[in-house]
Amino acid sequence: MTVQARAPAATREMFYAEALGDALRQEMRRDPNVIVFGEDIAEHGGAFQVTAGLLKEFGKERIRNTPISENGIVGMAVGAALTGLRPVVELMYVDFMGLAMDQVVNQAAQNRFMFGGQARVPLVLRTQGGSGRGNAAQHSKSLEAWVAHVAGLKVVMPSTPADAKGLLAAAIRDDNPVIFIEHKLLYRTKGEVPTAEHVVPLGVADVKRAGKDLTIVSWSREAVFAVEAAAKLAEQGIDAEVIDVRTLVPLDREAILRSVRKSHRLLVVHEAIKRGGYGAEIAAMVAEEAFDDLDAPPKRLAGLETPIPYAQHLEKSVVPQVDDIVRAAKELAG
Amino acid sequence: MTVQARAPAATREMFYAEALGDALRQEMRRDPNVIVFGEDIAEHGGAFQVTAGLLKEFGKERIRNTPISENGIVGMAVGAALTGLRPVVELMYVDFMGLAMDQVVNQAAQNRFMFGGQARVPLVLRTQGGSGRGNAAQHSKSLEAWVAHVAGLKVVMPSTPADAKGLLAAAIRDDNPVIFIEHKLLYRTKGEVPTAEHVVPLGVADVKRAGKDLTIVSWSREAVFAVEAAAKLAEQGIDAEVIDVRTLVPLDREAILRSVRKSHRLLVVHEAIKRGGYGAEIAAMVAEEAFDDLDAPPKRLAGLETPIPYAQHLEKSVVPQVDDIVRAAKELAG
Amino acid sequence: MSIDRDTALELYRVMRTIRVFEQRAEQLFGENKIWGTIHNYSGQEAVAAGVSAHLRDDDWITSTHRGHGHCIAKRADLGKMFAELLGKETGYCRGRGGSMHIADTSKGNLGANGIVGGGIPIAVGAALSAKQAKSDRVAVSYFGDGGANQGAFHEALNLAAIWRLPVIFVCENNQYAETNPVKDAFAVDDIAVRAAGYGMPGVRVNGQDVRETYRSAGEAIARARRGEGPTLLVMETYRYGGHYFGDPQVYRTKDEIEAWRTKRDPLLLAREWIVGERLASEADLDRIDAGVDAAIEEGVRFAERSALATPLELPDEVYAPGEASR
Amino acid sequence: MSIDRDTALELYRVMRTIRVFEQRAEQLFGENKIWGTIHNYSGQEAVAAGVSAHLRDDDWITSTHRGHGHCIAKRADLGKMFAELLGKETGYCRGRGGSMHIADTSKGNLGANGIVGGGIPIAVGAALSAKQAKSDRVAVSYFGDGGANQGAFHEALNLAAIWRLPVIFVCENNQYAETNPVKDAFAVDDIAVRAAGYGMPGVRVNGQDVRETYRSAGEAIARARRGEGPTLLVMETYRYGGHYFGDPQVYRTKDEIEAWRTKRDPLLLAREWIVGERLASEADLDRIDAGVDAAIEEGVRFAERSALATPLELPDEVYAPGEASR
Ligand SMILES: Cc1ncc(C[n+]2csc(CCOP(=O)(O)OP(=O)(O)O)c2C)c(N)n1
Ligand SMILES: Cc1ncc(C[n+]2csc(CCOP(=O)(O)OP(=O)(O)O)c2C)c(N)n1
Ligand SMILES: [Mg+2]
Ligand SMILES: [Mg+2]
Repeated sequence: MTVQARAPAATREMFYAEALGDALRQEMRRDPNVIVFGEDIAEHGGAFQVTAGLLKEFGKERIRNTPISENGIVGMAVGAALTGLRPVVELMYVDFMGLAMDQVVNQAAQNRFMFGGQARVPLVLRTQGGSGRGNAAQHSKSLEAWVAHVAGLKVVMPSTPADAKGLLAAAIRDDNPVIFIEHKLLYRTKGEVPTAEHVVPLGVADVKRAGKDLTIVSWSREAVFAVEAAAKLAEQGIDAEVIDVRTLVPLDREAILRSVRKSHRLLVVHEAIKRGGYGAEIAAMVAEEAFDDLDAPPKRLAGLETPIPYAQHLEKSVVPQVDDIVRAAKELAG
Repeated sequence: MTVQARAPAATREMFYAEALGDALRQEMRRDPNVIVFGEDIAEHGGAFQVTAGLLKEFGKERIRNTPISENGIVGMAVGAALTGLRPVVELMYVDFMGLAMDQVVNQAAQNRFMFGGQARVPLVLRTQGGSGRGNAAQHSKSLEAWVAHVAGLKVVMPSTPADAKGLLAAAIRDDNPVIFIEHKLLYRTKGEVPTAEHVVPLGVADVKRAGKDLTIVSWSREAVFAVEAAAKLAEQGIDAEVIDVRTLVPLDREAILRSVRKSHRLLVVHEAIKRGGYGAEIAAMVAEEAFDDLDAPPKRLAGLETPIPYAQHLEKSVVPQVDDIVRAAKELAG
Repeated sequence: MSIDRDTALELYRVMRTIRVFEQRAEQLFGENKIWGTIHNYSGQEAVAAGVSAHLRDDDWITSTHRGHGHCIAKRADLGKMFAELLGKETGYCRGRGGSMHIADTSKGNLGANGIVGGGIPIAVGAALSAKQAKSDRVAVSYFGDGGANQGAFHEALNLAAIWRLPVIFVCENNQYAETNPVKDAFAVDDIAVRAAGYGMPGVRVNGQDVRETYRSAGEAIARARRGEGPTLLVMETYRYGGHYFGDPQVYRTKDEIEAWRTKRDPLLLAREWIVGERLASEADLDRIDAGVDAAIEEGVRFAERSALATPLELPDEVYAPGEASR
Repeated sequence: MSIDRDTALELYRVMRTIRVFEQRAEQLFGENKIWGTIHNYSGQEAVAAGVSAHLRDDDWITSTHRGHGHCIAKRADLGKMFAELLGKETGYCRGRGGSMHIADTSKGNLGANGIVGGGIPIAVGAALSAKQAKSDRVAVSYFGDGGANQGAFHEALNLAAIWRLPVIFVCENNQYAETNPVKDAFAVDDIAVRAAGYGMPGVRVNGQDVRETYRSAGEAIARARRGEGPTLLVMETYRYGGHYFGDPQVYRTKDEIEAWRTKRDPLLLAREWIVGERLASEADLDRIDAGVDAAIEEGVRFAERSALATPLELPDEVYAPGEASR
């Protein structure tokens, strides 16, 4: 197993969606107990083509199309996980989480604890969120804060194809329920991905760019934006460090604190609405743990407190864009 | 309408549960469109006896027992609210929210916005949460952070009988979906409650005790604990200001900031697990808005990151008790 | 139930309007004027037309992601619909909602819905309103075969049955849920048999013949108005287009689509019937077609000329301000 | 299906064990030794006993908030059960779970469940495991009449039916969901009719006669083992106690309770049958009773002598540490 390959192994340019499929293929070959189910994932390959080709290789016993029954599907996955399988379920949109939340929270997350350690629930719930495709308020939300607030769940949100592959592999190997949230606008982004076995451990942040003037902490698509913003900031003489936390639970607190102790300024950026978003957790944690290192108030830049509107220009206006990050960073560090 | 009656009106000592029933009675008399439904609420008067006696006064058309169908019930309430009724639904435990979350979040919270203003959803979802009764992990959670993170919802968590009455009345009169979360261990607490019409506006915090050494912000049962802790702290020479926010959304930010600007220290206390709890929102907000006023890191004291255990001594060990607050306050202000 | 000329022509006009609306919307989508996703109702027109013909403006419907047809049949303004798709301020939702959330509360349309099954309990709630007010209003909930496997279906039908609420559940079985054929999603052939589990009538209906949809809906709605409770109607129908624009449709054959299009098209069947029974001539129907085309074009023009949606005003767009208006 | 002497006596012993366990638990509750809530299974013993008689240790069950009987019938250790109720370290869940979460994975008991309906899809998942492994293991899901109105019921039964999974859905219709009588929660008299909506057999069973529960479960389980798919069994039964300790029971009459207790008690009926068919004598049964009493008391002693649950070790009790153990 390559953990964060140092001497870079052979890579190939892949789409994020493809890299996810690669992880599924890798893990399904490795372990016959891994099974995949969800809506439209078999012949069709999933709404975002992540499972394309898997049916052919693994057959219809292991790649199963389900009816539209989110609560039932997730509950079935819990039962399967409790009895020896390692199900990977696709929930087409994270917005549908409200339908499956009971099984996720009352069963999957709690079984191990409630049963006094008698159970493990190795279950991955793959889903995708975020705005930017004109899908409006019921297909564009960012709900990671819900699941990050649940004891017993891990929460993963990759921003690059390589991380998509490596983190999904780690999630599948993990013996706990993992909520794995992809981003609809990242599926068609490209990057180099190790072609051999690739596993990125959960709980290790990625410092995308070193810098000394401020620390920008983010994840998922906003982490991509943050890197772009840092490049623009560099042109303007501001040297930002960008941290992609990659997993919200477990959170790599040390990586964040280390950076803030150096830069003395924190900007957390996410797409979910600000009120009660996971950015609050990070800002509060930093304020608590590194108060004396901060030279300025810890800032959050996040979605406005509104459902996502449909029209393109409105949709863009409610979640942080690259220029919004640049502006916020300049205010903070300028 | 008495808003926070100044010249105290006639009051009577009531249980918190009774005061809630009083609010329902008050509002049902005032407006024939208010209807109440939920599981076991009619003859039986509800699992916590809040609706006791209402069936007799208002009849079975307005006080309706439902089957165990949380998603259906809440969805029905959304439809009723969209078409002119003002439903008050009882969800027996907030832990069951995962079953109804879709209707709450995708429909109730968003209809107004998604329809471009064509709709109002005057719906109150009454539920109760918290630990302390040995009900274990599926009947003891504190989930306010989920709903507080949803644009379109208001979130209310009263700590006293008087507030229970006044805030519930305000919630019923509000034209938005309100999640009204009671606490199972407060139902049998007593307090003076105005007997006449009583409405406490949403979004106004209650300063339970003025103090200058630190600000303790809390809600629900922990607000009661905070008041007790403040008394103990006073004996030890520490003068704590205690703020009960009462409504998490809208949040009375000004009350909190005003207090912190005076005390220079913040302790947020809640029962929900710390990670991603609403305490993070408050701590982050204060760190952001009142950074220069803080003489110490903003602190959070909250539930441990675990499902609630069953055994009594374990149950107590995972959520802040009065002495835990005292200890944390002393560390912060001492 | 014999259908008079006016009704027949109106049914035809509505179906035709839906068909042309969808064609035009798809064209606009192809021109990148429509953002996001649209779900085409073509092939299923007889359902919405036949049902809504019995509905008054004060009756309610809840609709689905495939909601344009339901909306049109409930007498929506075409201009406001197009404007919504184009993200214009004059749209039904001021560009906030888009195709999946078009609502027209003035006509009792409680909205398209992006959550499969999400509208079913909402319709039950509307029916509860009708009952509480002791009115004879009814609510119709449209949903697909896929929606019938959601827990919401089960809970909602049971609630409606035990309280005898005036609601009609219209399941449009168009044979697929996205890519999933009904034979893979059900172990029963006839979805209508589920009604018996709730103690309500269930009727399987040929959803391509507007006479059948009209008649079965008429009975169910009359029953509901009389206070006799809910009905489940399962309309067997077909969608011609892919689930979404660009769907490769690996799950069905061209032949299958062609067979439905040529042998069971609701518009062709209606034409045959109307002309065959001499309710009107081909020329009369052509005139209707022309009128429809003109109305559609007027709608498109209205939408195209309208201004873009204005910036959001928060928090008032999200939270209704002030206290209850009453 | 004729029942031999050994089986008959074992059925009786299991029922008697459940009955006495509940009486003893209620006593401990009255003495404030049990914290929280317990839900008494008395009256329903023939269901769990009759079903589990056909289950092997490698078959699975999912249970409910009213789970003690299911647990005992699945051959749980009585000492560990009492210890759990008393919040002891030796309890099945080390005092973390309590009555509503007792699980015994070593015997295939996937847990009591505090969420009404929550266990139904979990059993379907276990059945999927059995099928994937090409084994003949089966899963049984117990749930109440109330549970049958949850969306989870609908989704789970449909999933099991379309994939022909080896799962038996055992609905214990004890006439009430907390305070709500079935007549107010269903518009059908026989819950078993719902099975037809999923294309599976549905059987209404006299849940008070252990011969009936045993026979019907035997058929359904054999069918599942043969790969012929799921069955819904609706066991008509009755709970003697309040829904919770201290329930004022405004929703039913004393007469009703007495009628069930005296005329349809599963233990009395079993005694009549066993003695009547000369499978054993009254004295034999009394000896069984004595053995049960002794086993119960031993269980209580074990629990009372055990140490209190130890403090939580976080995060390992919540999160399984390390990578997959395989
Ligand atoms: C709760 C939920 N699950 C999944 C989806 C994704 N989805 C959108 S339409 C659709 C198929 C719906 O099938 P059906 O109910 O038969 O309606 P049809 O599209 O055939 O009209 C699916 C799975 C969704 N929108 N909502
Ligand atoms: C999802 C959910 N809703 C409500 C409850 C509260 N509750 C506990 S038991 C019960 C009644 C269950 O009735 P039934 O399924 O018939 O089982 P019984 O208690 O009769 O055995 C209710 C409503 C719950 N535990 N879970
Ligand atoms: Mg369909
Ligand atoms: Mg029951």
